[in-house]
This record gives sequence, C-alpha cells and structure tokens, in this order.
Amino acid sequence: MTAPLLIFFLLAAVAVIGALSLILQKHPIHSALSLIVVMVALAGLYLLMGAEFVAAVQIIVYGGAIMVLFVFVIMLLNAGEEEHTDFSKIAKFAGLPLALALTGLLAAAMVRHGGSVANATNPDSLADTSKISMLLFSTFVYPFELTSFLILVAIMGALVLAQREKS
Amino acid sequence: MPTQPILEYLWIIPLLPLLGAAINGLFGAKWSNTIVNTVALSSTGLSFLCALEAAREFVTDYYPQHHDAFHKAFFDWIVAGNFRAGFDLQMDQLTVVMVLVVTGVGFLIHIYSTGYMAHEGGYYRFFSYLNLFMFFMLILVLAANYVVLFVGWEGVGLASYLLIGFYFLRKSASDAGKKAFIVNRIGDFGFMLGMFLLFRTFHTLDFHDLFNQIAAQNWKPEHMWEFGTMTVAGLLLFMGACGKSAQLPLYVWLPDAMEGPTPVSALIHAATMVTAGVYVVARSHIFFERSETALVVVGTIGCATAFFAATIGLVQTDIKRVLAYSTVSQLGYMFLACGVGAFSAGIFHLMTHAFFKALLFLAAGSVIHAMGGEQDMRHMGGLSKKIKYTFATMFIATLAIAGIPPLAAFFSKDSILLQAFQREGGWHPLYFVGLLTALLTAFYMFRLIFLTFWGQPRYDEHHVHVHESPWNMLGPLVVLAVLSVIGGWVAAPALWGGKDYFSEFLAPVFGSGEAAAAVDEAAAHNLEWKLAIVAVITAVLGIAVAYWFYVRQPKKPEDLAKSMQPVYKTLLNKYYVDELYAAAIVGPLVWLSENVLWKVVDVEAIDGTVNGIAHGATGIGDTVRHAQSGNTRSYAVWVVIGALAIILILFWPALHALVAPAQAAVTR
Amino acid sequence: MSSVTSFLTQAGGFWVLTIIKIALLLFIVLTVNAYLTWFERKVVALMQSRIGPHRVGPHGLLQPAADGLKFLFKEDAMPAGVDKFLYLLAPFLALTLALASMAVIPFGPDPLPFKFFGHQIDLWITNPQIGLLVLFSITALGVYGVALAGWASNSKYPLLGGLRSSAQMVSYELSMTMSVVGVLLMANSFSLTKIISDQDSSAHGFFSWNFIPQIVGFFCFFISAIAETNRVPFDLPEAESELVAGFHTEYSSFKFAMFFIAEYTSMITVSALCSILFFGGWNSPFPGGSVWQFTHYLPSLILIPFGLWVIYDGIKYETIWGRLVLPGLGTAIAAMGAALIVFPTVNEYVQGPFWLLGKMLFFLFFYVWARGTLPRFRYDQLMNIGWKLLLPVSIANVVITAAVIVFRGMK
Amino acid sequence: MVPTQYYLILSAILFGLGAVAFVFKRNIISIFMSIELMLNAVNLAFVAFSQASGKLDGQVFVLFVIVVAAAEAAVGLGIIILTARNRRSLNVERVDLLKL
Repeated sequence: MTAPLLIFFLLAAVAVIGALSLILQKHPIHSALSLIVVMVALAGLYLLMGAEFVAAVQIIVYGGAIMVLFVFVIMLLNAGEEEHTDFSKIAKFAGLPLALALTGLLAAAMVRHGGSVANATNPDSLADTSKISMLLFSTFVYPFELTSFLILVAIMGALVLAQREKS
Repeated sequence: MPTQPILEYLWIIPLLPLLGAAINGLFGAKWSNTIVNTVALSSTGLSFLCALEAAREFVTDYYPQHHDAFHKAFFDWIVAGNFRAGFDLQMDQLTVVMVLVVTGVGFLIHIYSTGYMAHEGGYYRFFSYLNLFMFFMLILVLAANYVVLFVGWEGVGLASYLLIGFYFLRKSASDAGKKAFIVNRIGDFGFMLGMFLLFRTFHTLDFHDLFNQIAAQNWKPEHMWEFGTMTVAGLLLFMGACGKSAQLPLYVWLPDAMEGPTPVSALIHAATMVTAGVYVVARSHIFFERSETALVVVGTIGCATAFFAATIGLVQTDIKRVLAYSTVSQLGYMFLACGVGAFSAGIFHLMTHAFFKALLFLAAGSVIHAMGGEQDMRHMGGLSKKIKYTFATMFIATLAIAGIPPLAAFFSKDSILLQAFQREGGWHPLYFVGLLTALLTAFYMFRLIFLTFWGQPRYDEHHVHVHESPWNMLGPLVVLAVLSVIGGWVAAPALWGGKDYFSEFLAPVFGSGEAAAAVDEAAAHNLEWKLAIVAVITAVLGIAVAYWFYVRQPKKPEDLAKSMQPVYKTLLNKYYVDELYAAAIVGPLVWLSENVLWKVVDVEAIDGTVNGIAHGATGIGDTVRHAQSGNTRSYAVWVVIGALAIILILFWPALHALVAPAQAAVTR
Repeated sequence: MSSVTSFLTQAGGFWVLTIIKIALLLFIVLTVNAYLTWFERKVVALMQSRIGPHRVGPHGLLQPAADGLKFLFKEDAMPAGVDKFLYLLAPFLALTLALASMAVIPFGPDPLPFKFFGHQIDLWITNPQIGLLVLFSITALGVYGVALAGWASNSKYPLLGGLRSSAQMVSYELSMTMSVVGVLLMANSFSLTKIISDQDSSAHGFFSWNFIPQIVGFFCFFISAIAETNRVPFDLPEAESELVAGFHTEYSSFKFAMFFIAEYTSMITVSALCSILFFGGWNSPFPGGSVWQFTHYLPSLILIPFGLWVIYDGIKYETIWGRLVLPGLGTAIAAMGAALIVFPTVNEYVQGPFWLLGKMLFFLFFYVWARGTLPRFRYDQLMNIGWKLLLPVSIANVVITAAVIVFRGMK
Repeated sequence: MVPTQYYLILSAILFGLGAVAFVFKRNIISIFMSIELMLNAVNLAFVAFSQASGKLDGQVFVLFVIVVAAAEAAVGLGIIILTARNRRSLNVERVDLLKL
C-alpha cells in the first residue's frame, strides 16, 4: 500500500466520519464543524490529486467564508438542539431507507461504470493555476461573467432579506 | 461622387416624403400650420426635384450607355432558402413617367391642400398621411421586384384608407374607408396568388430576371400558351389591379371614397393610386402579350367598366361622384388600351388623365369651397361669373376629357381607339363601345359644367355667399390646366406623319408589344385621320346634346327621367350593385360566421376544448394537491425518489435501453 | 507529480529533517513570542514615559519566563454549562493554525552549505507552489478559533466578541486578499520565493520592490492584516472597555495563553508577509556590485556597537546580577558581530535572513507603535472602513495594475 | 497513484450521506448544510474526473459550483434568518404554511 493510497484512505475515513457526525450531531454548530472537517478532508484529497488551486479555494471560500457564515448565523439565532419531530410520515418511514438506497445505487453505479474512466495522462498539468485561469477567461468566459452577475443578484437579495422592514 | 448622384441614391426620392410624414406625424400636433406646410411641401417638393434630376440622369446619361433599366439593390430584406427579396429599386422609362406624374401632381396637390384644408381640424395629420401616401406610391413605382412593389401596393391602400376615413367622426366616412380597404383585400388576394405562382414557376420575383427568363423562352404568336402559366399569372395580377383601379366587379369602393377630402380624391382616387393597377398591368405586359385570353379579359373588363361607369355618371347629382364615376370610366379606358396591347397608349392616357382629372377634382373642390361645402349640383348654377378662374380651368379640363383637340386627352384617347381599331381579330366591338363611352363622357362632363356654371343660381344667395378661392389653390389649377392643354402634344406629330414621341420613349419597356399593331404607314396614317375626325364628331355631339338638355330646355331631363322611370332609377342606384353584393356575398358571410363559426366552431369546439382541459387540470389538481403537505421533509423524500428513478434509468441497462430512443430524439 | 505526492514519495531522512526543522521553528517562534511581549511592554512603557518591566531579571529580561510559569501554574477554571468539546477545541485551533502558517514562510534564499543525510537544508519547512494561498486558507480558518471560543463559553460578552470577530475577519479577509492580487499579477505566481526573487534588488536596490508600484495595495493589505489579527486599532473582539476581554473572557491560565500566543504568532506572520510581498523579502535595499559591497557588513556594524553598549550599560547596572549577566550578553553579541567579519562566507550567508528579520522587526515595532498611540474604532466605523473604503480601493488597485500590465504587455 | 474509481465511490458515499442528512435533519440550517455536503461530493467527483482525463474543465466547474454555493448561502441564510424571526422556530416541520 503506497503512501498516497494510505493518505487517501485516511482522508476518506475522516470525510465519511465527518459526514456521519453531521447527521448524528444534535446541535447545528457541531454539524457545522463536522461539515468543516469534511471540507478540509476534501481539500486534502484535492491536493492529493494535484488540484492545488481548487484545494486552496475550497478552504478559503467554503471553509473561510461560507461555513463562517453558517456559524455566524447559528450564533446569531442562538440555535439550540433540534427538536425531534416526525410530522412527515413519509420521511419517518420511507426517508432513511430510500436515501440509503440512493447511496448504494450511486456507489454501485460508480463501481460499475467509474472503472471505465481512463487514468491521468499527466497529472502535474493539473497543478498549474495559470492554465485554469486561461480556461476560465477563454472557454468559460461567458459563464464566468454570468457568475459575477449571479453574485451581484445574490448580494442584493441578501440585503433585501436581511434588512428589518421599516415601520 | 458618382456620375449619377441621385440615381445612385435612388432611395432618397421615397425617403423624403417618409421623413416628412414622420416629422409631421410625430411633432406636428404642437406646430402651427405654417411649419407643417413647410415640412410637407419641402419634402414633396425636394423629392420632385430629385425625381426630375434622376429622370434626367437616366435618360441622358445612363440609358444611352447601358440600354437597359437602371437597377440597384440597396439591402437584403427577406432571405429565406432560395427566396431573396431585396430592397431593390429600378428606373426605366415607364418608371420615369410614373415618378414624374406622382411627384409632380402630388406636389401641386400638396400646395392646393394648404389652402383647402386651412380651416380643417387635424391639419398635421392630413399632411402626414398625404406624405405617407407619397412615400408608398413612390416605392410602388420604383420597385424592382414584385415584393417591394407589393409593399408599396399595400401601403397606398393603407394611406387611402386613412385618408378616406379622415373625417372619422362621420360614420359614412369611416364605413367608406373600411369598404375601400376590404374590397382592395380581395384584389390583393389575387395579386399575392399571382406572386406565389410566379415564384413557384420562375424562382424569382425580380422584374429583371423574371422578364429575361420569359423573354428567353423564344415565344412565337402561334404557340401562345393558352390557359398556361402566363394566362393564370396575368389574370391573377389583373385581379389585384381590378381591386386597386376600381374595375368591374371591384369598382364599388371608389365612389364611396369621395367621402375623403377633395385633394385626397384628386391625388389618390383620380391621379395616382387608382392608376397603380394600370401600371402593374403595363409593368407585367410580358405575360399579357403571351396570352390572348388574358388580353381579351383585360380588354373586355376595361371596356365594360368604361361604359358601365359612364352610364352611371349620366345621372349622378353629386359633383364629386360624377367625377368619381368618370374616373372609373377613364380607368376602364386605360385597361381597354392594355387589353388591345397598346400599353404605351394606356400609360399615355394615364398621364394625361392624371393631369385633367386632378384638375377637375381640384376645381370641383374649389367650387365646393366656394359654395361652402355644398356638393349637390342641383343647388348650384350660374357660378361662371362669380369664380372665373375656377370656371376657366375646369372648362379647359372638361374640354380635355371630352377629347376636343388639341387638348391632352384627345391624343391619348385617340391613340387608344386607333389601336383598338387596328388590332386584328374581332376587337372592333371594343372600339365601338369605346367610342360610345366617349360620347357619354362628353355628355355627362358638360352636363356637370352646365349645371354648375350656367343658368340661374339655384341656391339661396343670401345664405351662401360665393367667393373665389385663395391663390395657393388657384395656382395649381392653372398649372394643371396648362398641363392638360399641352400634355398631349408629345404625341401630336403622329397625326402629321411624324412619330409618336411618347410611345417611342416607352418603346424600350414595351418593346415588340406594339409591333403587332404596326401596319403599313400610309394606310395607318389616313385611318388615323378618319378615326380622329370621328372621335371629335362624337365628342361635339355629346356636348351639343348636353347643351340642348341643360341649357336650352332645362325641363327636358326631368321629363325624360319620368318617361324612362325604370332606367333612370336603375342608373341612379348604380344598377343596385351594392345591394346585390350585400345580398349575394355579405349576407351569407355574416350568416355563416354567426351561425357556424361563432355558435358552433368557436363556442362548442374551441371553448369546449379549452374549458375541458381546464376542468381536467382542476380535477387532477384536486386529487394531487394532497401531496403538497407543506412539510419540507416530505418534499425532500420526493426529491430523493426522483433521483433514485433517474439513476435507475441511467444505470440499469434494461431500463436504459427502454428510454434510449427518447434520449436520442432529445439529443438530436 | 503534484507537490503533495512528491512529498509523500520522499525518503525517510527528509521526514526526520522536516520534523527537526519544525521543532526548531516552534522553539524559535515561541521564544520570539515571549520576548515580543517584553518588547511590547517596554516600548509602550517608553512611549508613556514609564520604565516598564524591570523587576524580573535585568531590564525585566526574564519577565516572559515568569509569565509563562504563571500561566502554567494558575488554576484552570472552566465555567459551568460550556460546550466542553468546543471550549477546549477553540484555543487549540487558534494556536495550531497560527503556528501552522509559519510553515510556508521562507527565511532565506539559499540552503545551508552542508547537507543532512544527503538532503539539502532549505531555510523553510515547505515551499509550495501556492504558498500564499496556503497562508490565506490558514488565516481563513483562523476565524473559528475566535468564533467558537466566543460561542462555547456560553456567556454574553464572549458571544458578542465571537460574533464581532467573525464578522470582522470575514469582511477584512476580502480586502486583504484583494490587495495582494496586484502583487500576484506582477509576480505571476503564488509561490512566496518566486515573489521575492521577482523583486530582486541586485540591479536597482529597493526601487525594484513591490511597495513602490503597489503602494496602495500595501496600505490596504497592512491595515486589513492588522484587523485580521484583531490588533489595535481593530481589537473590537477583545475590547476591554466594552466586552470585558471579548471572546476569551471565560478563558484562564494556559488556554488564555494559547490565544495570546496565537495572536502574537499571527503578528509575526503578518510582518513576515508584509516584508515578503511588498518589501522584497530577504533582498537588501542596496544594489549589488562592488560599490555597495560595504553594506554587507551592516550586521556587524549593528551588532558590535550594540554589544558594546550592552556591556557599558551592564557595568553600571544597579543589581549585581545584572552587572554579571549583561556584560556577558554584550560580549556574546559583539563576538557574533566580529565573527561575521572574520568568516565572510557566513557573513554572505547571513545577509538574506538579516534583512528579512530586520524588516519583520520594523513591522512588529509598527504594531506596537500603533497600539501605543491609536484609539480603537467604533464598530460601524470598522465595518465602513472595511467595506466602503478598503475593498473598493483594493479592487481599483487590482484593475489598474492589470490594465498597466496588459498595457505594457508584460506577462 | 490512487485509482480514480476510489474517489468516485467516495463522492458517491458522501453524496448519499448528504441525502440522508437531507431527509433526516429537522433544523433548517442543518438541512442547508447537508445540501452543501452534497455539493462538495459532486465537486470531488468533478476534480476526480478532471484528474482522470487530464483536463482542467472539471476544476473550473468546481469553481463555478463554489461560487453558486456562496451566492446560495448568502440568500438562503438571509431567508433562514427571516423565517426564524417570523416563525420563532428553525424546525422545518413547524414551517409548513406553504400548502393548500
């Protein structure tokens, strides 16, 4: 078992455990933390795959901005432990098995079809950030511009939502 | 700087009136009459000058070099598959004549209108419409393919609709407008069918290519394609022409169109628009030359219309209606000319007619103006002293239309009748009917003159005080009078063995068309003299009769009317044609649409289906809505189920095979 | 091969070396931390015309050690009803991240002249392609230490402190990152060493440093960095006058020390970053060439007089203890300077680190200076500066830089 | 090297766990976070494919996903704050007015 494989399994285990604890934790802030753990683990996996830039962005944006926002909101609303209600019958009885079935099916599908994916030709090319930026500004320039627009809209929406209506 | 500046930028000619229309239409409401005048007049005047210059360039520079029509594609308008309709304009001798007539007469009538409409409401609106009409008319005559021509064709229809209904507060006016529009639609239907047929056969609607293609099929009189494409196409186009030019059976709208202001009647319903039909037939002469049938139809209908309208004209009492029917009848003459293959003669008559008929209408307008809006000739009389200039000009015009030499119409009518007579193969009836019509024309025109200007005033003098029109109305009258005197002289030399300069000028367009009529010179020459004399005699006869009836024994007409009651009534009611149409066409249509289309198709079928769908949707909704519990977690489960389904379909081979075709269809 | 995998495939010796390096760096950083507190207290004292610490050891040189002991032996109280896990996690998180950020900072250009089991010894623990991004990601995660601490201690003031700090850090992170982009554009790389070598001063001296074209970027960066480290004048998360001690109100003894150390460590990191990004890192401000050769003796020219002064000062110190120690210390320092003159190779080698450390020291002094002089901002002012001033300015800076670069066609 | 398949399987598992959390949690914020988890799983798959194919498009898409997630978080959390203010509860099962 080579070192990368070892690291992979380590990080994978961390990620899965984090995901599980996201589910099992009663308190949202713990869930948030476990999610952060998952994200950091994923960042590690990206590094392992040589996608350094994406890894960094994953941590900076996901870990450093989005999840901070979550934690912030949790703290702001001072959310307590979530109460265990079961008004939705279908969710109570069918929900869990269905979701598990989904997991199993996805995994199975990946096992069957994922093997067909050819392995990396020259992975070190993935390390190159400038290539990504070139791609971003040449092939994907319109989506890129669109995302800027999306963000603008999101900002406005957030402002409108968050401001207390003046009375 | 191109050598032919205006010719290179031909679009400037129609553009100017459009600009005028736009400016007046958009801002005119706020402006004083003076500014509106300036805009309208300058736009039309400028385009008249441009037209002159363009004509000069074409005749002196371009044609001598190229010996072909000037043709320029300005931009692609419609390009679909192998169909291309470009915004192409062209200029040839025919166009020169038309453009000059349109812009010239149009300009004069604009001037006249500034006086006539001075006290009307919606002044700017009127001039905006008028300029718009000029624009479309110029497009029509300058067009280099049937599509652009059709644009102008419909455009002038629109403008005429707007102007007939100018006094839209009067129900009769708006009705007349609608009538004109609808009747024209019938004609346009034929016109469009004609275009489709042509495109289907020749894969182009461009005059140049189209005519060259046809000319290429070396055509000889003996194998004229009877009932062939030529015939059908020609007749379909002629159907459109009937609509525009108020020929039987579609003439009914023109008399009602007199509801519009008099300048409009002069410009649109006498001088220019109604002649568009003649122009189209002349433009498409190549089909008619290749189809005896089409020619016969055109000739017969023209002839019939001429006579028919003339007879109605005999008894009308409304001064403008008389002129309207005379217009119809004159148009009939032009079609008669086309029918006998004398296209240049037809165009010639078109030109002269434009002069004297415009003059007649304008003078009539001036009379009405003087009478303070009175249009019924029975309440006029003895005006000759009071409004000298109007009288003089109108008298000239009447002489002209009656065909008294050496006035314009004499030459044009003469050449028409001549060629009708010369054409071999049983065309003489047309000649004789034409002659008879000339007689009638002379009669009813002079009836009009006598009723209006001679005798004792039949109106209450204290109430109406007659006054001469201002100079900006009289000016155009004078100019037109001069034109209708000398307008015909270009063809005059023909009488003295010279040659008919007009037809010579148009020869490049109509080419061999007249060749058929070419018989040996000497015989033709003295025949021409004979016919001319005959025509003059008939005209004089008509005048004499009118004089006898309406000046010597003013009682006689009433007696005559009483003695021949049925005939008189029929004529007075225009042969009951309107009633006939109402009964035969309108009524059934109304019944059909009410009882079948509305009560059955619309209510039962369409509404039924729609409501049924709606009810079905409601029913389904009522049952399904319970799934919407408002509980997000249930929704989450539904989402998961959906995802499951998708994965199953994608990755379960059996299922995938099942949806694969659909997928392929989607991706394709 | 990506850098990570290349690490993983290294031989064992490399790992040993790295671990040794880490240990060494930890030791140095912690010591520097300790004496930074001393430095700070002294400087602020001088500014306020006090003497500052001088009881423990001569000139209070042993004060840090005393503080450390105090922290260790104080009672470690944990308030009731705290979220234990998070309460314990928070300080560890803060300290670990703060220290971790030191790992990517390069301290000198060329490796040590000798090898360690055949592995060359660079003056950094790791030098990834995306060094700067790593730094930023670590800073980004740094928020959690504070926020969680505030939340976990289940008490009002800390909660407010945590909220404030998370808001503040998130907002200033933006302008900080933005203000650096200009430098990145010029260096066209994330690697710190590349950025430093990009502003090599051998030709034009300090004119080739980034802070000249990027002066705006520098100020934006430095201000937002101060805010990012919750220092005066942006220390609202721990504003004594408003929130007792802010997010670490409920923390005592060593856990408090951890936050403390974390803060000072991040100060060091920021200073290092400033000098690397904008002030040419280890490049000397003087051009190369024989004319400026003498500048290479600056270390000695500073060390020897300083040492002599320490000796002189020690001889007339009031306590015996001081009269014994200080001269020895002075001699040591002077000897060091002399040694540098004697061994030119070592001297040459020292240049890089010397300049870098000198610049860092300047920025650290600046921190202290600011603390000694500036009043604290109001919260709304803070937010306004962050969002309405720094962010737009830094973005404008980016745009202009990019435009200039494109214009001059340099890649 | 780690076979791409492993990454894919891991991402599948993470996605599934996200789905489980999605149906299992009651707290709006947690549900939101589970969505983020699923997004992350997808990102992992993206990067794995990009590494496998040696093309960078996958990573670019990850960037896009992250941007969208950020926007989504901004708006979503705003909505959550409003809901919490108006309904005085973060339990989705207590926020069920949107029905017939």
